[in-house]
Order: sequence, then C-alpha cells, then structure tokens
Amino acid sequence: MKESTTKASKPENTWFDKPANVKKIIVALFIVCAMLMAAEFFYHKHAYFAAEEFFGFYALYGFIMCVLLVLAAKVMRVFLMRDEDYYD
Amino acid sequence: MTGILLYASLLVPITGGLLLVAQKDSPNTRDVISVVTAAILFAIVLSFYPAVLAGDTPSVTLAEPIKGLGITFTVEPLGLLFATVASGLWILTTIYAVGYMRGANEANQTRFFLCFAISIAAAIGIAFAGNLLTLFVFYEMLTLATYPLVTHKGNEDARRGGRIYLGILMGTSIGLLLFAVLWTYQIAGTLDFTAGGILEGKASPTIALILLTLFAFGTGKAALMPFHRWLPSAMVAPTPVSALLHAVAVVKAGVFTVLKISVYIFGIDFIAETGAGTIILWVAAFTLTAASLIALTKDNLKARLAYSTVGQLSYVIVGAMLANSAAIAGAAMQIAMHAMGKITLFFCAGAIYVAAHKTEISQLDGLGRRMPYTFAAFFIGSVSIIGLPPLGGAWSKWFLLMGSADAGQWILMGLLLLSSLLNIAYLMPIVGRGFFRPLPADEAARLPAGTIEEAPLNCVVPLCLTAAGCVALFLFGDAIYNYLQPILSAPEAPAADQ
Amino acid sequence: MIEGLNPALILIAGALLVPLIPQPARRFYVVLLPLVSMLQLVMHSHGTFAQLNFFDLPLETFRLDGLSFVFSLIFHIAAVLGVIYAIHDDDPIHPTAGLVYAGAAIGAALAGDLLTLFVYWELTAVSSVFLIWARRTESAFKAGMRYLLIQVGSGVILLAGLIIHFTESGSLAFNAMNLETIGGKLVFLAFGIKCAFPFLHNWLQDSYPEATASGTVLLSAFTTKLAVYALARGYAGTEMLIWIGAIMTAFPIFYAVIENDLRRVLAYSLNNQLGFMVVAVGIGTPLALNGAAAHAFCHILYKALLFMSMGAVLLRAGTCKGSELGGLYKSMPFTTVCCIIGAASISAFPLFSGFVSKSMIVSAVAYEHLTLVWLMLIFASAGVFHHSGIKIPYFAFFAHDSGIRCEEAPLSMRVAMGITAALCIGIGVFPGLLYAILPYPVDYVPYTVAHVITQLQLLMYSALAFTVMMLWKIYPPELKSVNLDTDWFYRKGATALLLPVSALTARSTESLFSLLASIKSKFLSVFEKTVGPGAWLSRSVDTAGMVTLTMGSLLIFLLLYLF
Amino acid sequence: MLLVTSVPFDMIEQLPAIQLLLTLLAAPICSMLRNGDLSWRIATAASWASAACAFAILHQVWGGGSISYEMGGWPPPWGIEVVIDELTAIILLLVTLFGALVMTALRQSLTSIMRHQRQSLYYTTFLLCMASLIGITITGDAFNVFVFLEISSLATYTLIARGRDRRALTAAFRYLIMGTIGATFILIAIGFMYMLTGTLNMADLAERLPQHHDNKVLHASFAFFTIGIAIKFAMFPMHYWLPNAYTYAPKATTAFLAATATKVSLYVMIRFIFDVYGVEFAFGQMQLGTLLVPLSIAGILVASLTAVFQTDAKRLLAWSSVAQLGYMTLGLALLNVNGLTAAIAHMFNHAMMKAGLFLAVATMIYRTQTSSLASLSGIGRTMPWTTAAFAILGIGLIGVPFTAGFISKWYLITGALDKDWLPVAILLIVSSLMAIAYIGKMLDVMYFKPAPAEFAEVKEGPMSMLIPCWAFALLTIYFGIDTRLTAGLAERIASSLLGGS
Repeated sequence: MKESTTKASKPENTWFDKPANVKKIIVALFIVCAMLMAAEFFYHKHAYFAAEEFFGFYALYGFIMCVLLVLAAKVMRVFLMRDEDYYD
Repeated sequence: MTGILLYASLLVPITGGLLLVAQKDSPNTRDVISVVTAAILFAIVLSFYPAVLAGDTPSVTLAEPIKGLGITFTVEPLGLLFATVASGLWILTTIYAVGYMRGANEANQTRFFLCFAISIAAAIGIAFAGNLLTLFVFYEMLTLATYPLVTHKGNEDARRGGRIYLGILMGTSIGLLLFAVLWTYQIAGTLDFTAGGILEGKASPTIALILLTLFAFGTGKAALMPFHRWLPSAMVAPTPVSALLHAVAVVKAGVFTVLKISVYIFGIDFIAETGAGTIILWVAAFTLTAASLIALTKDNLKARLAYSTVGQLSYVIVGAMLANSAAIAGAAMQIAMHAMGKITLFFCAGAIYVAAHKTEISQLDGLGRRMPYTFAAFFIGSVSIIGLPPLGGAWSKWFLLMGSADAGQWILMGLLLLSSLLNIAYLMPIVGRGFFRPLPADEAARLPAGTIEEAPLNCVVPLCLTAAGCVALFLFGDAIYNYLQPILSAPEAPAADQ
Repeated sequence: MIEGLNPALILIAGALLVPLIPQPARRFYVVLLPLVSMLQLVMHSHGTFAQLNFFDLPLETFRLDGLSFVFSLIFHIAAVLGVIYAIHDDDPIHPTAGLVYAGAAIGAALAGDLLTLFVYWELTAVSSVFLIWARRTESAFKAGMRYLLIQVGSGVILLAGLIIHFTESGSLAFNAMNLETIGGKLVFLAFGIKCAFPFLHNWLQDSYPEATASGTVLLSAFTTKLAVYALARGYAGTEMLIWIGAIMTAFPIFYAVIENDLRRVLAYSLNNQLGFMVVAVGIGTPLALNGAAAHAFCHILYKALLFMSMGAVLLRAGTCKGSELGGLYKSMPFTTVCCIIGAASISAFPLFSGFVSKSMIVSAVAYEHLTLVWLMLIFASAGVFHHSGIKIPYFAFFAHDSGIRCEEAPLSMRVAMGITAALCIGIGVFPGLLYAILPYPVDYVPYTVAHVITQLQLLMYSALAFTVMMLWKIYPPELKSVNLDTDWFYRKGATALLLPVSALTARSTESLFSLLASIKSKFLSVFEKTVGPGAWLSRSVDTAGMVTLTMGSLLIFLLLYLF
Repeated sequence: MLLVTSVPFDMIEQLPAIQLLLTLLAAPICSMLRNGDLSWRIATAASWASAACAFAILHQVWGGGSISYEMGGWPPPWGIEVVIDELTAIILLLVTLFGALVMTALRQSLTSIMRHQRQSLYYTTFLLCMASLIGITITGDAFNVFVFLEISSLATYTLIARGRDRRALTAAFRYLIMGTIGATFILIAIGFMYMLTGTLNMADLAERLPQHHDNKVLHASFAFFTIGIAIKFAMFPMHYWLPNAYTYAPKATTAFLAATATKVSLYVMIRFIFDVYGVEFAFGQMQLGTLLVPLSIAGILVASLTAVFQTDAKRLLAWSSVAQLGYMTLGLALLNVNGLTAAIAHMFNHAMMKAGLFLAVATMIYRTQTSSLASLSGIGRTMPWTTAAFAILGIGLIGVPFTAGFISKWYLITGALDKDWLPVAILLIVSSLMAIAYIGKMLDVMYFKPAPAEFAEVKEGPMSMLIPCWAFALLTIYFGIDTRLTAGLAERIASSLLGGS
C-alpha cells in the first residue's frame, strides 16, 4: 500500500479517544431525542396519513424500524454470508 | 471507356504481379510496384461510381465459352461495394505486408506478392461478375490463387491447413455450388444476374429451397457450419494473408456470392414468398452462435479471430435469407463493416506478432501499454465487430435486426443480440488484458515502464487507418444506405431495369 | 456559444484528444473542456436542433428542454468535479474515458429520438468500463467484463425494443411510451437494467467497488441517473414504477447493514436512493417529476462526495473494508468532514441538499395517499441514515482505531471534495437555486416546521437505535465477507453454464469434423479393398481373362439383340 | 488460317490426301535414314505439315461445308471415297496437332533409351500410326476403316513393346490379342453388313441398311461392332489392356497414344452409329443407351476411384483415361445436343490435357528414370516449370473453370439435367471430386513431400520437352476461355448429327 500508510505505535490521545467524551456525545444524543419528542406538542402536523397523527410517529417508527432492520440483517447473514474469496 | 476500365480492373493486379516478379531481385522496387498497383486499382474501382450512381450498369463480355453464357463483367452497386472494400483495403494491406514480411523475415516474398495480386484480381472478378458462370470461374480462381498463400510457410502445419482449405473449398464448390449453378441454368435457361431474380415462376418452392440450400453450402467460403473448418485452418498463413483474404477478400467473396445469388438469381421477393431461405437461415443462426461460443475457448489470437469471422459471416447469410430490404441492406453493409473491423484486428494480431512475437491471448498481459496504438486500434475494431456505436458495425447489426423484426423472426433477433454479447465476451478481454494487466515480471524488468515498442510504421499506420475507417463507416452509414437503394428497391420496380 | 452544437460532441471529441496532450497542460485542459461544454449548454436556447435524416429516419440528435437541461447540467458538474478529483493521477485513462463517458451520458440525455439514445447509451457502457479496468487488478478486470456485458446487454435490449417499437408505431421519437407493446416492454427493461431495478441491480454493487478511487466517482454519477432520466422521459406515471421504486428503496439497506466493503455499502445506498427517484417517476405528477430531477441532481453531488471520501481513504489507507478501517479522522480530518457533509446530505438532514429534494418526493407520495409506499420510503429514509449517514463515517473514521496513519488526501481530491461539499450545503441552504432550473414550475416549500421536526425525529431516533445497539453489542460487527446477492446467478451460474457450453460446442464441432474425416477414411479403406492397388477391380487381368470377359460381353450383347 | 488463303482452290480438295501421303511417305524415308536426329527432323516436319493441312481443312469445312474426294478419281461406291465434314476435321486436327506436339518432344526423350538406328525405326512406326489414324478418320469406306484400324494397332503394339521395362512386352502382347479380337469383331460386323447390302461405302450403307432393320444379321453385326469398337476405345469393362499398355509404353509415346488412339476409335463408333447404322436403329431398336449409360457410369466411378489409389504416375493417369472415356460415352448415350457436344468437345479437350499430362510425366521420368509417385516427391522444387505445367493440366482435368475440362464437364452435366437424370448429374459431380482427389494427391506429392535424396539435384527438363508441355498447358487454358473451336464446333456437329437422324 501507500508508503505513507503506517501503523501507529501507541494510541494518541485525541478528544474522541477519551471514553468520557464519547459518553458526552451519547448523552447529548439522548437529550436531543428527548427534546424532539417534546417538540411534538408545539407544531401542527399537516397529516396526509392516519399514522402520522400518532404521537411521536416519526421518532418511534424510525427507532423501531431501524432495530428491526438490523435484526433482519443479522438473520440474513446466516444465509448469505460467504468467505471473502468466495468468487475467486 | 468503362469497358476498358473493366478489363483494366482485372489486368492491373495481374500485370502488377508479373512486374513485381520481374523485379524480384530488388525488394524495394518490388514493394513500390505492389503499392502503386494497388493504388491504381483502387482508382479504377472508384471511377465506376459516377456511372453506377447515375443508375448505369456498365457491362462487357470477354468471351463466350459456353453458348449464351459469357464471361461477362457488369458493374452494379453490390459488386462495386465489394470491389471498393477489397481494392481499398488491398492498398493498406500491401503497405502492411511489406512491413510484416520484412519484420517477420518471411521467405518467398515475391511469390507471396504475386499470389496476392492474383487473388485480388480474382476477388474483383467475383465482384464484377455479370452472371453466375463468371462468378463461379473467379470463385475457383480465388481458391487456387490463395492456396499457395495459405501454405506459404511450407511446414507440416501449413500443409495440413492447406489440404483442409483446398479440400473443403474445392469440394463444396464443385460438389454443391457447380451443381446448383448447372441446375439453375437448366431451370432458368440463363445465369445472368438480373434485378428481381431469374427463378421466379420457374422453380417450385421445394426446388427453390433445395437450390438455395445447395448454393449456400456450396459457397464454402461463406463458412457455414459444418463447412467452416477451412477458415481456422487457413490461419497458418502469414498474418497479412489472414488480414486481407480471410477477413476481407476470400470470406467476403463467399458471403457476397450468397448475397448476390439471393438478390439477383432468386430475387428478394421470391425468397420471401417461397421461404427458400428457411434451412440456411437457421444454419446461419446456429453458426453465428456456435462460432462465438467456440471463439471463447480459443487462446490463440488468430484462431479466435477466425472463429469470430465464421460467426460474423453468418450475419450476412442471415440477412440474405431474411430477404427483405432492411435485411439485405444489413447484409450488404455487414460486408463492408466487418471487413474494416476484422482487418484491423488481424493487422493488430500481426503487429503484435512482429513486435512482441506473441500469438496467444494469455501472453498479452500488459502489452497494451507498450503498444498503445495497436491496442487502441484493436479496441476500436472489436467494438465495431461487436456492433456498438459509434462504429460502423453498429449499422449493419441495426439493419439486420430491423430485417428480422420486419420478418417477425423474434428468436433470430434474440440470437443476434446474444451473439453481440458473446462477441464482447471473447473480444474485450483481449483489450482489457493488454491495457490493464501487469506485464509479466521478466518483461517488465527488461524495459523501463512507459517504453513504447510498436511494430514498424508500415504496420502501425495501416491499422490506425482502418480503425479510423471503422469510425468513418459509422458516420457515413447513411451514404452507404442511400447508395444501396437501387438493389433494395429493385424488386418493386423491375421494369426499370429491363 | 454555437447554436445547434451538441455539448456532448464537444466533450467526446475533446476527450479523445486528452491522451495526446502532454502534462502539465493536460491538467488544465481536462478541467476546461467540460467547463466549455457546460457553457455551451447553459447558453443554448431550448428546442430541437441538429435534426438529421439518417437511413430515411428523422433523427433529433439534440433536444434541449427543461428535463434534459437539468440532467445534462448536473452531468456536466459531475464531470468537472470528477476530473478535478483525479488530477493528481497521471494516467490519461481517467480523464479520457471519464469525459467520453460524461459526454455520452449528456448526449443520451439530450437525445430526441431512440436511435440517438441507443448510440449514446452504448457509448456510456463502452467508455465507462475503462474506469473499472483502470484499477488494474485481476478482480477489477473480471468485474469490468461482467459490467460491460450487462451494460451492453441493456443496450441490445434497448435496440431490440426500439426496433420493435419502430415497427409497431413507425416512430422513433423518444417521448412518452407505454408498457402495452412488446417494444415498450423491452425498452422499459433496458432502462430498468441501467437503473438497477430489484433483481437487475447487482451489477452496480458488483462493479463500482472494483473501480479505481476516481473511477467510482464518475461511475456513480452517470449511468443510473441517465436511466432515471430515460424513465422520466418515457415512462412517467407508470404505476408499476412506484412499486419497483419502493422495493428499491427498502431492500438494499438490509444488505448495506451487513456489507463490509464501504464502497459497496455506498453502492447499495445508491440503489436505495434511485428507488426514491423511480417512485417519483412512477407517480408522474409535476411535483414528483421535479422531485425526481432535483433528487437526481442532489444525489449525484452527495453520492459523488461520499465516493470521493471513500476513494481518498482507499488511496491513502489502501482499503475500504470496514473491518480494516477506523480512527482515520486523525489522519484525514478534511476528508472526514467532507464525508460527514455527504452523509448528512444523503440522510436528508435539514440544511443539506438531500433534504430539499427528498422531501419533494415524499410529499408527492403523500399527496397521492399511497400509504404503504409512504411507509416504505420513510423506513428507507431512516435506513439510509443508518448505513450511509452513520455507518460509513463511523466505521471509516471513528469506531475502534485501526492504527492506520496516513496522509491527508491529495490536493486535487480535497479541492473536489471541498467544492462538492459546498454545493451540497449550498443547495440545502438555498433550495431556490435548484428549484429554479427544474422542469416544472415549483411552488414547494421544504423548510416548514413540520418537515424539519419530523425529519429530525426520524433521523435522530434511528441514530438512537444505532447507538443503543452498539452499546448493547447487538449491531452486527464488520466482518471480512461477501454476501450472496443476485450476482450469484451470473458469477457462479452463468460461468458454470457458459464455459461448459462453449467447450462442448467447440468439442462437438471438432468431433463432427473428425467424424467426417473418419467416415472418409472408412470409405477409403473399403475402396482400397475393392479398387486399391492389386484389388480385384484394378489388378492387371491376364490375356485369358480379358478374352473371356470380352467373349462374355459379346455373348450378352448377342443374346440381348437377337432374342 | 493464313496458310489456306495462299493455296489454290483445287488443292484444298486434295488436302486430306496430301495429309495422309505426307505421313505415309515420311515413314519409309525415316526408316531408310538410320539417323535418329535426321529422322526426327523429317518426322516432325511431316507431322507439323499435316497439322497445318488439318487447320486448312478445318477452315474449309468451318460452318458446315464438306469435302468429298474420290481417291484415284473413281466415284463411289466403287472407288474409295474420302469424306470430310466438321467432325472429321476436328478429329484430324486432334490427331495431327497433338501428334506433332508429342513428336516435337520425342527426340530428347528417346535419345536416352535408344540407339540412332532404332530411333529412326521408332519414328517410322510413329508416323505410320499417325497416318493410319488419319486414314481411319477421313475414309468414307467401312472396310478401309478396318484396314487402317489394323495398321494403327500394329504400329501401336510396336510402339508399346519398345518400352524398356520387360513388362512392356506382356502389355503389348495383351494389347495385341485384345486389339486383334476387337478388329476381328469389327471385320465380322462389316462383313455382315456387306452381306446384307453389297456395299462397303458408308454413305451407301446408310441408305440401304434401313430396309434390313429387322434382320437378325444386322442385329448380330451391331453386337459385334459394339463390342469390337468398345475394346478399341477401352470401354469399361473391356478396358483391362489399357492401364498396362499406357504404363509401360516408353516415355512420350503414351502421350500420343492416350491422346489419339482411343479418341479415333470413339470417332469410328460415332460415325458408324450416326452415319451407318443410324441413331434410330442403334438407340431405338437396339437400346444401345441402356447398355452404354450404366457401363459408362460404372466406368467413370470405378476407374476414378482406382486412380485415387494408384502409386505410379503413369498408371494413375491411365486409369483416369478410362474414367474420362466414360464421360465421352455417357455424353454420347445422352443423345441430346448438350450431351453429344460434351462427348465431342471432351474428345478434343481430354486428348489435349491427357497428352500434356503424360508428356509432363515423361519429362519428369526423363530426369528421374522412374514414374513411381514416391520418387516424384518434391519435384515441384527441382523441376518447377514442368510441375507447373502438370498442375495446370491437372486442374484442367479436374474441370476447374478457365480450363478446357470445365467446358466439357459443363455440357455433360447440362446434358444429364436436360434429360432430368438428376442422379447421373450428381454422380458426375461426385466423380469430379474423385478427380480432385487423384490429381490433388499427385500435386500434393510433387509440391509438398520432401524430395528423395537421390533426386534432390534433379535439373529442370530440357526445353524441347518443356515447350510442348507448356503448349498443352496454355492450350488447356485457351480452350477454357475461347471455345469456338471446341464446344462451339462440337455443338454444331451435335445438332447436325441429331438433326440428321
């Protein structure tokens, strides 16, 4: 590969490398999510579908479907995954 | 004047051939004579265009060996097209051959160029034949004149190849073609190429079917399976021979013969009405598929190209057998388009042999970067053969598909399209390998990267020109189509030709 | 500006000169060329030009209208960005093939008839394969062959379709078509292959990740969007497309989740994004078609940006496998930022380009009250964020530090990424600029409170899902693997079929020939026994024998004649 | 035919006699000279002069005229009448022209095997043979036919027996026996006719025979004649004398025999059938066709196939001759214009090609001393000109266009198709393929097999042999293009023969 590519001898300590900082991000995400759920009370949805009117529909749908997506994908791996050199 | 020119078109190559034999001790003069002869011939052929475009068909009769049947030469659009292709490419091939033969240190160069000249004369004779007898005469002459070229190397391989070559071509032509010619003569009382055909109303559908089948198989040069084996066998010849004769003159003479017989002996309408082409249509369809499949299995470059030619020839036959104006246009165009494309490929194969001494496809890795012009030309030729725009080959395929759609032959259409894909499968890897695989380590070590090692200029320039020709044929496809109009519309207005 | 001159021709003719121009002049030339032709396009008046009568067929080789303008404009922009991105590379193959490819795509978009369309259609296939082969690896070579076969296959189906369409209708004009006729169906199928319809899609995931870093950037821009354009032109409002599109949005994301090669993940998400456009084309209302065009426009940019960032990673780190990457933000901060901008755009975050185009499509679906389709699109939107928005940047640049330390991307790449990122944000912030060039008048407002909040809810909660699953270690890890997809059928199935069939054909014709030869020698040996040297028919007969024979003959004659 | 214009008119009538006398007189002169070289000069001059006469005669009768001349001035039926029409003229040309060409080549060929004195005798015999063939051709008297036939046969035996190979003697002996039987049969046939009609003049016979058509004696006469003449022209299966005779005849002699003897016999057959017995009788009443067609076809196929397997060049060509004679009899039996044209044209064309081929082989033998194919290996490189001439002639024999062979084959197959005999036409095509096989086999050996060591240094043949070889080769091509003299004339003859019946 490129000669400039090297392996780091020891991990550098950048901001992201500190677990505490990562935790901060996660906490921030939780807060943002909570705020978005709260926002549900403050605007008028121009609904075209019955489902939309359900409280926090987009949030819940997004969350649930993503979990289902990942779970389904994990099941697919059982059937579809092959070695990297399968076609060679 | 046209009469004199017609004779000249036959005599010029032969005279040139004899002159160069006289000059055999000074190779430079000899080779100049070859090129000049070719140029003169091309000029003569071109000089017929004004008359033919004006709707004229100049004609002369040399002799009448059989009562009522002359050795007659007539210039008509189809023949002129073939003559133009053959004579035009002869110039380039001659230039190329000079470079190749010297580059490859071939023996007997004088004999080579002499036979070459006679072959071209024979091809011109076929192109301008005014009746079936004349055509047959020059057809045989072409077989015989090319035989020494096929066996040029003189070794056991060449002999075996030559034996198959002569055996199949002579066997089919005398065994089937001659018989069909005689039978036609007996039925129709004439063998003149006549607009709208001579058999209509004289032959029953069954006899028409048998006759056309005999004609098509009898024309061994058209390489319909199972009479295709001579073509790969003929690849033992030096590459310029393969280039001009087995990509242009000989094989095109074969399909041209079938096409001309379909148009002028049977008549397009007659074939369409009687279904006389049914058997051959499917034989040709089989051939073009099977030949492509076989080509896939060949590692020898020339062998692969030979099988490719077998397949491509069948396109012309398919067009002739479909017998509607679009299909005939496609068939006629395919003669020109394939000639230009395939000669490019053979030139490239020869250039590769001269410059790098490689004959097998598996040895071509990385060679494209060393011979960029050759491989670029090979790419262009391949795309044209496959039938993709923007190269000439696209138009012939277009018209053949139009023709099969007009005839409602959906399966055939599918096969033609499948064949295009197979063509890709056997041609494009050659380009891909050449450009994009690494050179073998020992070769890479020998020369620094980026070194260009092309064949001599005499080889490279012609192949670039023919590659450019493939592009030009795309742009001028319309002109060729308009030029062919008289034959395509002839059946509707036969009175005009009386 | 030259009236009637097709910008595609400028681009193609100019591109062919590229290999002949020495460096460093070539660097300027390759950027200038698409700019010049873009100028020609932008300055040109709308209408039909360069009409030819070829083969007695009226051809309209240059038709400029609202729809074709948007597509050819964005193709030009992509071409400029693509060549800038590759300037650091001295190999002339990229700019040459890339610009011919771009020119062909533009020519196809500007084609007013099916024959011209076919010509350019095939040219895109033939030129683009070089971008794959240019990787110069064994697997790229093979992938290129497969790609070429499928692309040309689409072309020949188009050819068959247009010929049948022509015989059925007598017209070659490329306007609205339908699925009633065989011709129409075949043309639809041809478009569908290039558009990577479900089950016809796998060439995309098969080939794009095999191309060079710069090659994939160009590849991602043209072929599929050309197909979207063709569908929008020919099959707008075809209901089947809504369902095809909906499936396209949904099912690639499952693969994207478990795919290891990040450029292949992007290829799946490309597929998913196409689904949105196809749905829009299927709806066929002005809003939907505007949405399709706008989404194609934005998509080309952000997808290019994502591929650019992954290309930079590939160039510098030498791999694009999620399982081998991580922590690259330390070495390639600029690339990381650009990648995140691209990810935000594709995920349709407000203020990024994807938002202003995708919401048009979703709204168009909503206006038609297609509940199921709508649910699928929403799901797909969440899913695309999941894999393109989060997975790509996360596994490449963050996640667990792989320890790879490399240089930042070369200047040319950074410039290209920078411009593209700026465009993504620019469109997101000033959607009016994009809306102004859409084929139909736009009175759509993307930034409503409801839009923004619902979109943020959707995205943030799927991010939440990702985070939760990562924390609980439910999320599937990146593994060295390939996943079976429809390419199995031609990579294993066809190979298993074609090679034996061709070998069999070769062998059987060969044995037919030797059968003939052996029949010949059989005959010869029979004849040799009867007429060969010394055999009974050819040996010398002695005098007595001859006389007997003669007398016998005479006797027979006499008997015959006298009695 | 410039020659003729300068000859006084009344001399033209005498030309046939002059022709005959030239050769007849030159013969004893040669025998007395005992100087091979000089004899050769005289013999060659005489034969060329008679060839010139043949040209003049042909010019005279061209277009349907005929010459009738009474020997010694007695009118027929008492005197011996000489009748010349177009058919006669072309056979005369065949005999004298090809004879003269072979004669030209003969000297070089003979010097290597014979002493001078022997040579002059040889030329004498040769001239006698030629003279008698001329006699057969021009006479209008049935008995004269027999007489000349005997003379020619005797001369031929002698020529064959001159062969160096001891087997030549056996061959000559067998030929002698068979020839004698044939001649005797013909004599018997003529005798029967004389019994019935009291005349030997062919014209008179033609006039008187029709009244005896139901007479068994005439039937017997026809049977004897058919078998007798069939032996003479070696019709299958009475051909067994021919391969040996041709193989062992010395050097260029074979060329002359192959060209002339059988053709003249065939000519006699045509004369008798059309001008004496009458077509109606021969083919109608006697069903000659039903015998001739199967035998011809069998002959063509069997002999062609046999030729394919031969390992000796001369024997191969001899077998090919048997096959080619089959073409002629088949053409005759087709009994239509095209068929008969083919028969007559092929007599001329085949004579030319086969003479040329044998001459070319003789030239090769002159250098190698053997005619086995194996020893001719690679001769294409050592004797390129001879081999090239051989190749052209061989291609002609196959019937490739632009050669004379193609023309005759064309007419023959057209004739078969005219009769709707499709299978016959197909068999003819098949036999052409066999011709490719045997000629191809020879060319393959000559051009491609490596030369045996002892012949590696062989020189090109002498000019005196090469020039006649090439004359035959060039004529083969010429008559493939300009066919007025062959097919054109033959077609007129055929129409008049058939029209006259």
